Amino acid sequence: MITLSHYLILSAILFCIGLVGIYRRKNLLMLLFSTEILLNATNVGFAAISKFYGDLTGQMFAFFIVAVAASEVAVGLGLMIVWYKRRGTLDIDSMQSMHG
Amino acid sequence: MDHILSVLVFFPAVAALLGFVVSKDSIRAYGISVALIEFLLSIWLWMSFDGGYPGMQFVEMLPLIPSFGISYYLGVDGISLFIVILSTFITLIGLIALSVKNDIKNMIISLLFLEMTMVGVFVSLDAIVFYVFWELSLVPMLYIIGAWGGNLRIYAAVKFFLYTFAGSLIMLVGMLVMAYLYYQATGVWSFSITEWHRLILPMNYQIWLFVAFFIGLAIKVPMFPFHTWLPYAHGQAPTIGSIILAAVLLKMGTYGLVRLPLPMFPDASVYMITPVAVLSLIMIIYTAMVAYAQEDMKQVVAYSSISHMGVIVLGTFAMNPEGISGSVFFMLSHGIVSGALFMLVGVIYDRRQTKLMSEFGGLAKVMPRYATIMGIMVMASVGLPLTMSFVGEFLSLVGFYQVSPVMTILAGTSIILGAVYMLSLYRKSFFGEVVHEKNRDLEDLNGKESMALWSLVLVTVWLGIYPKPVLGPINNSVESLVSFMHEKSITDEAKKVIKPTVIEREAE
Amino acid sequence: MFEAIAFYLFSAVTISMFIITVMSKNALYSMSALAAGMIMISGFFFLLDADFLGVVQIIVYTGAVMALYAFGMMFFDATRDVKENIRAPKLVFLLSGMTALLLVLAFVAPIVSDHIQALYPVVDGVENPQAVGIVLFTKYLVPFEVAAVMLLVAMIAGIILAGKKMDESLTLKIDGDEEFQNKGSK
Amino acid sequence: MLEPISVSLESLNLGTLAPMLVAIGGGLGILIIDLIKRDLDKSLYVMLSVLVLFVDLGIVLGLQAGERGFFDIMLIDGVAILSQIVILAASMLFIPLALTSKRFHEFSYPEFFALFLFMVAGFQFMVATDNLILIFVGLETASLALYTLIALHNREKSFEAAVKYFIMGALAAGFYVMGAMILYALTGSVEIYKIEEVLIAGDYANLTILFVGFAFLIAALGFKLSMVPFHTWTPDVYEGASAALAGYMSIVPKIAGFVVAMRIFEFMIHSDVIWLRDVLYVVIVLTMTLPNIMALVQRDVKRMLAFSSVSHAGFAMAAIMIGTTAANSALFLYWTLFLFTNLGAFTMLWISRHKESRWHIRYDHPYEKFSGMIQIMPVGAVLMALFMLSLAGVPPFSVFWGKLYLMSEAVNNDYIILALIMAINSAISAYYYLKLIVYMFLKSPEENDGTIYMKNASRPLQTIIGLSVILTVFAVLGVEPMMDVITAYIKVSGF
Amino acid sequence: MEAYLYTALFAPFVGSLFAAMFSNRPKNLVAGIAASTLLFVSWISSVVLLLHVAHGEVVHVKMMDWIQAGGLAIPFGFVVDQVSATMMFVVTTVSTVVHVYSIGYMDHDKSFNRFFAWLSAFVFSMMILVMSDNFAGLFIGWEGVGLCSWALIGFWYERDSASWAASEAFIMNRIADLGMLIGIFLVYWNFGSLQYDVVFSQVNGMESSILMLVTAFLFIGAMGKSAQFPLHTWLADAMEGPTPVSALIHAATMVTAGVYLVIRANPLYGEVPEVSHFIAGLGAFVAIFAASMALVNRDLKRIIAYSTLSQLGYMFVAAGLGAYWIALFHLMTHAFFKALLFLGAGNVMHAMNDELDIFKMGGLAKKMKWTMIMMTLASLALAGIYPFAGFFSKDKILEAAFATEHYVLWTTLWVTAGLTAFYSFRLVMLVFFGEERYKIFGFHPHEAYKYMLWAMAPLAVLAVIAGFFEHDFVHFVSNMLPIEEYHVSSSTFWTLVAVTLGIAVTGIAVAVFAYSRGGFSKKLEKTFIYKLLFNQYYIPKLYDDFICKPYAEISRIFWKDLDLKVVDATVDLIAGTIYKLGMVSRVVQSGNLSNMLRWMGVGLLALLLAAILYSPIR
Repeated sequence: MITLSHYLILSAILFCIGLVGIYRRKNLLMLLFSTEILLNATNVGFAAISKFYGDLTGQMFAFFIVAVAASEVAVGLGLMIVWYKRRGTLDIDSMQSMHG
Repeated sequence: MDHILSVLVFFPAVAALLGFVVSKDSIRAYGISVALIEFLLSIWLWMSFDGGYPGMQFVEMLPLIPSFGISYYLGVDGISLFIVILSTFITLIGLIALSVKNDIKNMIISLLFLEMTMVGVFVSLDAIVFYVFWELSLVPMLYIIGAWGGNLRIYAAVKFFLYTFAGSLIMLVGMLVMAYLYYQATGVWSFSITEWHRLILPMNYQIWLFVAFFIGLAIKVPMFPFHTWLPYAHGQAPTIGSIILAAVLLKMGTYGLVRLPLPMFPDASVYMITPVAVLSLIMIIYTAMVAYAQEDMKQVVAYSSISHMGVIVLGTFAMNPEGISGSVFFMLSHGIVSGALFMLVGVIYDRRQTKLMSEFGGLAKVMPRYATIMGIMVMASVGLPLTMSFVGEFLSLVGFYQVSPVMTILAGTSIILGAVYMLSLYRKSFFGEVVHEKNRDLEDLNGKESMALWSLVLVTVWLGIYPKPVLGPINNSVESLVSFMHEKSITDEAKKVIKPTVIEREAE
Repeated sequence: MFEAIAFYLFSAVTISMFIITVMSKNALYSMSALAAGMIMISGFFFLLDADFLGVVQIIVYTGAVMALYAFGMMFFDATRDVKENIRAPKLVFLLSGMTALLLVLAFVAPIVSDHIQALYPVVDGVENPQAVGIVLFTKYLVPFEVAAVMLLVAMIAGIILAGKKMDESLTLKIDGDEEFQNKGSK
Repeated sequence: MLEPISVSLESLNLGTLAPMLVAIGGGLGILIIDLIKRDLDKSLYVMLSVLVLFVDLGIVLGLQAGERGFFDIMLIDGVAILSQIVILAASMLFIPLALTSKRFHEFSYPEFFALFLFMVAGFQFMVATDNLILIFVGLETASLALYTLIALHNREKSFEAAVKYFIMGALAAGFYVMGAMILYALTGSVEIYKIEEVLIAGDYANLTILFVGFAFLIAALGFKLSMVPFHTWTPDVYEGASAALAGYMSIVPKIAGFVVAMRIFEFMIHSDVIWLRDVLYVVIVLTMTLPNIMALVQRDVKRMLAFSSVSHAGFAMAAIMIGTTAANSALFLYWTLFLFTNLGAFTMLWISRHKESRWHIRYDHPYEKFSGMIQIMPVGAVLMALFMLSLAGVPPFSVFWGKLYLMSEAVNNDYIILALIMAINSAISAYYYLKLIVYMFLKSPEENDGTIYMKNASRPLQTIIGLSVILTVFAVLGVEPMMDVITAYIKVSGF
Repeated sequence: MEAYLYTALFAPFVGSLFAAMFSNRPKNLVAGIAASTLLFVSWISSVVLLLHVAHGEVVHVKMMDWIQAGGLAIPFGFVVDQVSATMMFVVTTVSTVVHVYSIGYMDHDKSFNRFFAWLSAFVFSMMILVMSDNFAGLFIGWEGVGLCSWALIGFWYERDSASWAASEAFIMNRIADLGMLIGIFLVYWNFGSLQYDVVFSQVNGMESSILMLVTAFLFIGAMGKSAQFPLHTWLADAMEGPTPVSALIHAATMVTAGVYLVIRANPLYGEVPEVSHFIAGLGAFVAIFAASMALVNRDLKRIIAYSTLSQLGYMFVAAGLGAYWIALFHLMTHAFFKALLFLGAGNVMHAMNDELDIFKMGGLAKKMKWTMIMMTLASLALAGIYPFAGFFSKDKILEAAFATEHYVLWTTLWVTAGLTAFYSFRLVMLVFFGEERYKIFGFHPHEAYKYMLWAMAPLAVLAVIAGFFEHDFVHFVSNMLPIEEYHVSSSTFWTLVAVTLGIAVTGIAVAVFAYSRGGFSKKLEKTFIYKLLFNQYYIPKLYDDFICKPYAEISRIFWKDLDLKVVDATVDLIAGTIYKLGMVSRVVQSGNLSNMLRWMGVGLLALLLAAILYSPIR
């Protein structure tokens, strides 16, 4: 029997995969991918809770998360394009002019 | 007349603001006139002061933040009156003898601001207003030390600022706790010091609060382990800065002791007498010895200043009218005398650009008038009778003798050690043959210096011979303070130690 | 039973897809894996009776987001392998592994609560999109509109950031500087 | 079967939505004007924005506290009104900073102002609701706009700042939704009052999961409020952004964050679960201390101010941890007073902004730049010194009163150690503020032309500075009335 | 009478101020004359007062309040009773003489005016000291004379030794003054007042332990001013000052202030025999101790200084034995002949161009007949030869010692009497008689100005005749001081006189005999005792090595090592550590986005750990 806990654990695992990506990757695009994973991981959780509690709010939240994710992609890609135009790379090691 | 204190506080500030438009050539005259008017105002204050009434006079009260109990609350009693006059007087004298050449406009404007803060500290009766002026006084002083000082001036100035600032923040926490306890006891917020005085606290609260207040004040005094900013500040400050620092700013600390922790926490004060006295003793003896080792005239005076402040603190903690009156009076005399000494060192520094004693010798021959005044002031610093210092030192020690004879004897070594370093200073610089060629044709005191210095000498001697006009009002207020503390104290020990006057004075 | 099989199957695929996404050196692989993962997630949504959400997921991610990424990647020339200098990879796994462990630990315990009540209950016999629509356009109308604004913001942001005007910076151009202008005209 | 839904307009309580609608409408209006006629001057847009914000503010002031609207998703309580007032006032004070004498890239876009207004609307949504979804959406709207605004400054550092902020923001968003998900899982609701009810009814069962959820929320809000160790973006972003925007960022997003934090944390703090209080205590102490220490070694004034604003945020956060009505009032007072001073300080930096790297290859405002300023531009030096002293907490300037109230609240609620830590931190912080004063007053000038410090100083900017000087210096007169208003509002909202 | 009192008191002050006005100007004879005249006025007033109080009346005035704080009320009050009148008479007499003498002595000095300013100021201080009606007033004068003594010892401040001696004198006195101050504090807290009359009236009810402390501490003060062991070294060094100063301050007046204090406070000392005995013992010790150092010294003025010290010892013996009037009497006679001796020495120095080594003199009698006569007179008085003044007073002291059965004291004093006679005449012989050694060194001695000699004349007369006023004196002071009749049989009395006179005459004879034939053999100079005596028992060296140098060294260590390297360094270390922490914690701000994200991860993990591990429920 699949309980809520199963879904929550799945959600947690997916989330942590996203975290691995966030912590590990140096490419901006990859970081953006990882943030998508983070958001989607919670979406699963929300949908599951929604189902198990019979409440639609979770689906609403998931819906808005999808919207936010999409917006982030747009802005993120915009920023990346600007950066890429300037520097020709998306590696975050190239952006260390500010430190200390 | 009702607002004379406000006028006294804000007149210099307003004058300083207006000073921005005064032309550079006349700013000096402007500064002196302002300081003179301010001084005359303070004299007027004295004249209209009722010396027989021990409580607060010329009280002004204007709620600033009523819901939090903060109000613009001013007033003077015998204790603060004369320190106010000291501040205005020293500012005036300092301005007359001012020898700074560059950026004189900024200097005078900052001095006038400084005057506002000094007067403000001494007349404010609201803890927050007190704190405001207390902190504000750091700013112009920072500028004066930092902008016109010696090579290490920035280090010295920042050290001075941060040290005092850190201490006073701890005091601020103490104030907030005090206000809260007051609130708990009465249900009303108040930062009025006179209200706080009436609050009776349990012993453990008293001790912690005492410590909080004491740290803030002790750094300003400066008490022994916290004193190291002072030699730097003095060593680097321009003459005028040292004069005001020694004469007035340090007094904020000791004045604060009399005004805040003592009446607020009489039991804790009694409880803490021994540690405080030990610190004071260390301060007296140790700094006197350090003073003896100095090579720089100004440092000698600076350390001597610390040493004397030790006696003042000791007198404050005598917990009897003799000691406290004495220490308040000693504050005044120390203000005048150390101010004069710093001015004197400044005179020679202006001429030779050095303060090292080894650079001098035989100055008595070259600059006899200078040597005379220096001699008088050295002797005053040493605490010779018929100078102001003696009255203060004598009373402080008399007072503390009642608390602890042994410690008084140790503290009394200040009169010996003081003589040791002061005479050695005088001997090294003024006696002997003129060794350095440069010293051979030094100019003796000029008019403005003479005027400034002689007026200090005059005050020193006048109040040494006839201290009554000043000591009387001080004593009245102090006596009522001590009997108040006696009444208020809760422990038996405090009741025993705090001794209001018992001996009936002859009917006059 | 079907649910269990589906769950584990989808879980396995999703997890592996996402692992590929975060581990792959090739951006294209990553993107494809991400898209696959997204679709798998929509599978969960269907599994969880959130049909509308599932559809939205597919449309938005595989339709819009992936298209955007694809465009972006064309721009970035992402066919080459991504060269990354990954420092302290152990730390990465330690951090995420610990986080995962703690989260799993926390979630293993079933949530016990008697006080949970569905505010917007799933009504029997109402299709999911319909129910969602009702809630979305009553209770969540404001967030919905705000999301619209957000998308507008994102659109504007995307347009002006990627637009041509950003190529020449007024911020860096020194006004009134003759020399600079001369240089510019040459 | 579904019944038809009938909703009366009354029950929607549209007034609760009006302020945001004004801002959004204003933003759209600006976009439309731009469509109709290109190349209109930025001053038009600035003034339009100010007007829109003014109308917005007027509506906010007209709101009654304690209302809900739109299916109870909008929550107009005292805190919401109060924070909207701060947000709008700050926005109105900061947006005229676009009227520089020099031309900067971002102001050539009408979209800049539209985004600005959308961002304000986003913040307003964030504070005017207790629904985690709307908070999230509002937050993202504002954040996305803010990232763009930073990047629009259009130089490499700005992009870098924007990207860093963006990626970290995305991670924080992930934290936020995770936290929200856990709360939802625990309570079946995403409305804070409901969450509170359920938790209290269940007597805080499932404590560990609850804490995990709060851990995520603390992390997410910690990012927004720049709590250590989620603060690392702050200095870089402030450095990369224009001084005007940096100043804005030091105030507005944070007040919005504080309100959210207040809404989410307050019920836990008032409960007898001490975990949150302890964790926040540690975070707050770290946030006050660590950036303070790092600020000591900075070489750039703007970067120093960034660290200092992190530390100030720690101070303010303490109020939330203390959690009494008075403490929360103190937070608003503190932040308002901080606004006055920070406005002045950042504006001073802004008017002295040069396009070329005159003093330092990296920094716009290295300390050396201000060396000997008293000699060549005395008024500027004095004003800057005033702002620095105020930030350091020297009385009677504005921030002092905020600190006074905050420390007093700490003391009143038996957080004496916290009060002492605050005091010590104030003392430490004095060093770096003082450093600027030292440079300005005590060092000899490197330049001898005073006008270099006011290259950007157009009349409106000077007015702004004048205003902030007056507000900073005479703050004491305003404390009582402000406190009256704030306390009244806070009391109404029950915090 | 008040007018006389104020005249006596303030005339010197006016003189001082008058001279001080010219202090930075070239020599102005008027300054000297005016100061002398005013002193003369003061003298007349003193004499009038003396005669007035001889009738048993006491003049007591309160000029004004000085310090009033708490229970402490100190006025400027002055009292002229028999004791103070005697002192005033002595002080004004000697000072008038010295003033007039100084006009000649300081003739060529360019700081002539300054000299008179200080000298008159000294007299003023001394008058305050003796006339004050309370301990605080006494202390004013006490410190005032200290100050003037400092200024006058260091009068020739170009000379390093002079300025050093001045400082030494001042500091030594300050050490004693601390004791005095403590004594005053004790008096105040136990008697509630500092007025003599109030204090003395309460003596009976006091615990003896308190009285003991009071008297002991006051005596410490007296020890300093009167240069008693171990605070005696400054007196010999004080001879760096001009000779009139030595005559006035360091022989006749200031150094006797300690004796005066004990006499003045006799109601207190009378109650505590322990302290009194100590005083007597110390006095006797100092008498022989100082006399022994005088035996071998080669310095004209130092010899006289040691003899002063020795005589002060005598006075303290008398005072300690309760024979206060004898102490006062000896004080008076000693003032006359010792001042005379010093002034004579001044003449000699003048003649010898300030040469002080008596072995470079000799045979001066021919050139300086009158000086020789006066110095011989003074020496005879000092040696205690009948009928000179010293005989009467000194003999009384020995008698008192014997009568009170303090035989050890008596023996000591008796031996000292012999030593005194010896070194006095050793000096006279070496200076005025024998070989004219000065010629080798190229000196051209000459007699002093006439009026200087005339000025000395009154002292010479007094030195001769003062002793005959003994009975009048006893009668005079009987109101104030306890007069104890010593009951010794007349045979014993005469035996004592004979024995005393005998040893004095023997001493003189030995000196005259030995030095008329060229002195003792040089071998003696090699002996340990000679060296010990010549180096003043190594005490100055001891002080230097074990007090001055360590003090300077410790001071330096305190400053350089403790203050700078510990106290201040700690403060800086705290500041530095915080700053360094800042440097270290910059690592967090590496600027690398990946690191920043990881920091967020760390934060999250920490929070999660806190959530899972640290969840104390409620």
